[in-house]
Amino acid sequence: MQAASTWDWTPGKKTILEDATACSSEYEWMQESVASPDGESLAAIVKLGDEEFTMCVNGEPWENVFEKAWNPKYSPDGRLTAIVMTDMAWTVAIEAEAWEETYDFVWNTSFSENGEIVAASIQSEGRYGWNVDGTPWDELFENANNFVLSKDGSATAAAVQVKSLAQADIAGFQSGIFSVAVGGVAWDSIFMNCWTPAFDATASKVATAIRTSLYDYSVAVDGKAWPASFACVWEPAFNPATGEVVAPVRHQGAWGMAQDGKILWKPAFFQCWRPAFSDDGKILAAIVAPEYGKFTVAVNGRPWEAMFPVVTDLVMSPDGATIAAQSSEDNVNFRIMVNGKVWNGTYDMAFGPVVGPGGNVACRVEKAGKQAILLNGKAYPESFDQAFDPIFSPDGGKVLIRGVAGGKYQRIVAEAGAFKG
Amino acid sequence: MSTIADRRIEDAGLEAGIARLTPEKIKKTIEAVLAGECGARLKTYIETCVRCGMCAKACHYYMSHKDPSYAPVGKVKQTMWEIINKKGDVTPEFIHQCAQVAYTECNLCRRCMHYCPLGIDTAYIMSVVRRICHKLGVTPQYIQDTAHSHSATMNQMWVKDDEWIDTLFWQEDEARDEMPNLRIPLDKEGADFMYSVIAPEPKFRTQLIYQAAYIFNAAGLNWTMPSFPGWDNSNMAMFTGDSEIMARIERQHFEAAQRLRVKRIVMGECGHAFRAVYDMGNRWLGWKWHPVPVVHSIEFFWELLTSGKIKIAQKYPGPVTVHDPCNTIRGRGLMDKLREVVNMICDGIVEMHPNREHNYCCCAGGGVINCGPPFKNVRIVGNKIKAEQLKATGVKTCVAPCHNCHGGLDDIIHKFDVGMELKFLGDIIYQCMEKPEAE
Amino acid sequence: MLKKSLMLLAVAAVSLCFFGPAAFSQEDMKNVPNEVFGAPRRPAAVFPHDAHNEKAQIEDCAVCHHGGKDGKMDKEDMTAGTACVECHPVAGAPGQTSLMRAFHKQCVGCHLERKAGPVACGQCHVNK
Amino acid sequence: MNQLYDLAVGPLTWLAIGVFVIGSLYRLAAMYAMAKKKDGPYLTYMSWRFSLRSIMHWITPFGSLGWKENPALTIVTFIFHICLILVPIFLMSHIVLWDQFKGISYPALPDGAADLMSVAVILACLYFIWRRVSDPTVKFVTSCQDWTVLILVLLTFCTGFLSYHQIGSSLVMTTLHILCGEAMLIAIPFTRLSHMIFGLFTRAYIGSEFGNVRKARDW
Repeated sequence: MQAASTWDWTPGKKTILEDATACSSEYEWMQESVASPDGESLAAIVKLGDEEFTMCVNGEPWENVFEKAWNPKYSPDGRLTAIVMTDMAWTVAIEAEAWEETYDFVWNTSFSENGEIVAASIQSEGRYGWNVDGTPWDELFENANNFVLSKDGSATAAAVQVKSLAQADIAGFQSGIFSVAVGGVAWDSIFMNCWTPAFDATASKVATAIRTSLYDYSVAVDGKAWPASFACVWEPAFNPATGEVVAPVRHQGAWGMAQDGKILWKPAFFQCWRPAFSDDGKILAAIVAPEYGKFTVAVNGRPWEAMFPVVTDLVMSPDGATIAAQSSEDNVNFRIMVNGKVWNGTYDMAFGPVVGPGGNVACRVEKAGKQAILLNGKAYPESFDQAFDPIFSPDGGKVLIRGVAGGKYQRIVAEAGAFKG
Repeated sequence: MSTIADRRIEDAGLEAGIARLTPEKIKKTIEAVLAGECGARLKTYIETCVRCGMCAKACHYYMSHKDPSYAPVGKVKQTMWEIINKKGDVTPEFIHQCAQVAYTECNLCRRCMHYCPLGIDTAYIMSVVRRICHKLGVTPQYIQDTAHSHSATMNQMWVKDDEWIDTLFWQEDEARDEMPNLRIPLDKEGADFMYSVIAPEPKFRTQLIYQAAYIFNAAGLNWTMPSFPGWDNSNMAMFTGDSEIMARIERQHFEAAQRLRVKRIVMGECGHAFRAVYDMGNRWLGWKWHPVPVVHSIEFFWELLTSGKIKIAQKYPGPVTVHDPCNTIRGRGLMDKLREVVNMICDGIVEMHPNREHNYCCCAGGGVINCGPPFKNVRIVGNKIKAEQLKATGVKTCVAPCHNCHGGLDDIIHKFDVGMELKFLGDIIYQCMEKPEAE
Repeated sequence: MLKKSLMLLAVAAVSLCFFGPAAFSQEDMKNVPNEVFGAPRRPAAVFPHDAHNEKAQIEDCAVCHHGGKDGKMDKEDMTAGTACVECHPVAGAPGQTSLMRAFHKQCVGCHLERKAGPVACGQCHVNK
Repeated sequence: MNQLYDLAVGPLTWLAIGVFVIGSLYRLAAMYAMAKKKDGPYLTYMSWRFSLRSIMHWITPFGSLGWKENPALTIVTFIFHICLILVPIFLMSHIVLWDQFKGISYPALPDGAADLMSVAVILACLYFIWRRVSDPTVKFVTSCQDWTVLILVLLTFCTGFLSYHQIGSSLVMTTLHILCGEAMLIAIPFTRLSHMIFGLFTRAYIGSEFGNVRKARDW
């Protein structure tokens, strides 16, 4: 989430809504609420009547009403979107304005990092593709999934089915029917499977995990497969500095990391996935399991000492100096790990650490049904029935806390010193 | 006495598969699987089996045919022993036989483990045979197609991303006629549980989604379903021997739950899906236990009924019998809870014998029913013993909390004129519960 | 080996002159006496004393009727006339060889060594 | 013959025991190493409680479904294995040899009992042979090795029985008996008889999987 300096960063608490469930129109029900990035608004889908759905923002419903609405999301620049249906046709509504183009189905609303570009997956007459800011791909496909939007929003890609397949035609499938389409144009090369395409830093190249036969896995970059194949691969990632591509690979029963088809981290792990780079490409981290049932984070191939049954939500600061993740045991006893050190508290749930400028780490956690915000291991004294993920101020010195407590929706700007718990 | 060679069945997948094989490829592949993926378990199982034949009576195929080549040990003899004795020097035709035995004549139900004094896991040995067949590209056409679907769409039935969501909206609409404020909450972060189903539910058995949604709404539960891939908990790749795709599906399923920050995963009434999620996928992925607790519908309904969140208005009439699905009974020990649930919702149980962990398999599981029409007759005739078991109860209703079991039992009920109706727990609960809107 | 045997023979020959009479006093012996075992579980071992010794060319009593001290056998010490059980109690104790073991070692041991004479159980403990 | 007896009762005995003990230990160690290397994840589910629970049920006659459904085989199997293990260890003639050669002595089975038990083993072997010939399921899976080990046990006990009863040449019969017994010992680590070494572990593993993971009985 990109915080803007224009937001109100005056430390202190502001009650935005005395009643978070209030709406000036009478409604049958209100659904789960979403908070705007700047914390000034709280929105939720409300059902006003038969086939009458809309968004209610800070107690005021949109003027437009739709037959259906779902997937409310704020863009990073604070625009409220929802996927809506009118006359059986679907589209995306942004701040109450629906795109003119409608489709047989729309889902997967996505945003560029700065929020300026809004894109969504569409299906029109059984053909699939991306729609960016209301404009669909020129060519749609028989099927498309694994949709991905570049960080800057300038490019879209998806795994697409480029050949038709008769029912139960296993030979046809094995000869390859999938490819990757970038901006609606499919690669010439066809594979059995394409998964998890990813853009490079300049949004000009795409790498994807592929399966070329029932047992041969590899990575294709701009349609060209690595010469080497592996027993299995997971999601590839581009080195933002050099453009090299890495992907976790399985070789002789163990997982390691390959770069451009050659082994980078010796396959010695029970698991290795979610590779992440620092901006300078010098630090590569991934979630790994050095032993069976014991997970941690490996940085440039070296695992942290602290190991837990489950590790998820790996995040890294752009400079690579701060790497955080969360761990759990049987989906409880959640802990936050930062650079290999484990914070003291354990929680019933953690919602993924957030790394801020300057290497501070914040996280929303839940204990006994109450949610709280942690900064560098210490909790903000107030807890919420429902909170939203913390957002750092541009200088990293303050944390924006958003949450509903006692029915009130509050917006709190907290300085580091305020986290005492 | 016959052997597998005497009952060869033509299948497009198997024929095309063996047509591609050469002796060199077979030997190389077998050696790679045995050396690379098998260890002390397979070695001790093969070596210490004393060939006593006690396991014969465990297998419904054997009990139905009384033919030694259907006994668990007979199946091992016709496949794995031969493979090991000949060090992989076997013919393509032999691989066809291996595939037919392992995919279509063994349900991996594990009943034979209650018969082997040495604790030899025949289901595991058959899984290794399947793994070899998969690695050789010799798999029955229809189950391979579902494995392809899994790989391409992360669900078993080629359901596209939007079709899933659309189906949920449709069922939500349908159910709102009955319960106007009913919701199927999509992507609700932090819900108490994520409900996952198998792809045949949105494809063919949408009423099950309807019923589940109705029950959860009536009970006032905090639940969700993912709008993105990971919603399907079934896993046919596990049964073709494609461990890599098996694991990819399970990763997607667990990560869906993790992404939604739910406390638990509640699974619909499916057995093999439960096995994949509870016992298999997590291991291949390196998680010793499942990263998010996994609860089968049997147990979940038990919780709802015992906590009073749902109440039964009137019990389902007439005594019923209970079928124990292998993957939730032998695989998870839910036999007591299953009976408690059935007793709470039905007018008593007439037990089949044997029952509980010792119950005969439905003969559909383990991917056998998914191998499709070519093998259907063998599968049905091979479970005469189950039909007799059903008949002997004398009741008109059988509760079977598993999709595959429904498929398998339905077939034998028709073939052998058992005259019995099959019910999911959800069917009966939905039918018999106190309905808030009805008042 | 040969040297040792010659030595033994020489010793035996000399001894015979002194102790000969005592040795011949067991001419009626057909079995190893086993009464001392109380309720023996096998028939008494067949042992025609004189015929055996003649066949085996044993002339020195001490070859079998040895003496000993502190658990060490002494082949110089002739003990004919002393009941075996006096030194080899039925129930062996630390430092003492039990009677049964003494008999078995004495007989079978020698037979094995000389590669002659009965060695298997049933060859001596012949059922009636 | 004396020399053969000498060989059998001396060096060959030590060889047999050595091969049996060292061979068994080696096979156990090698199997464990292999399990750790290749079945590592599965070892982590092992549990003493569920291992013992499973073993207890299966060493109890009729304590499991398999035993219950095969009553004749169960009775014969239990008698066979109990006698097969007890007789060689507690037979007086064997203890006497331990006593004679090593000064090791411990209480022996009464002769009558031991004799009866040996007869039981022989009859059990005959039953097994009959089963292998007449039961189509068993016949279908029986191979040369099954016959070899079965005949080996039968011969050992037959010659033992004959020696005890002094039928035939005592020396010949006893020598044969010892040689058969030694062959059996040597065979244990390298044939199906290795179920004696591994059986408890395979049982314990599946008991652990069922008890620890699947929360269900495995008997």
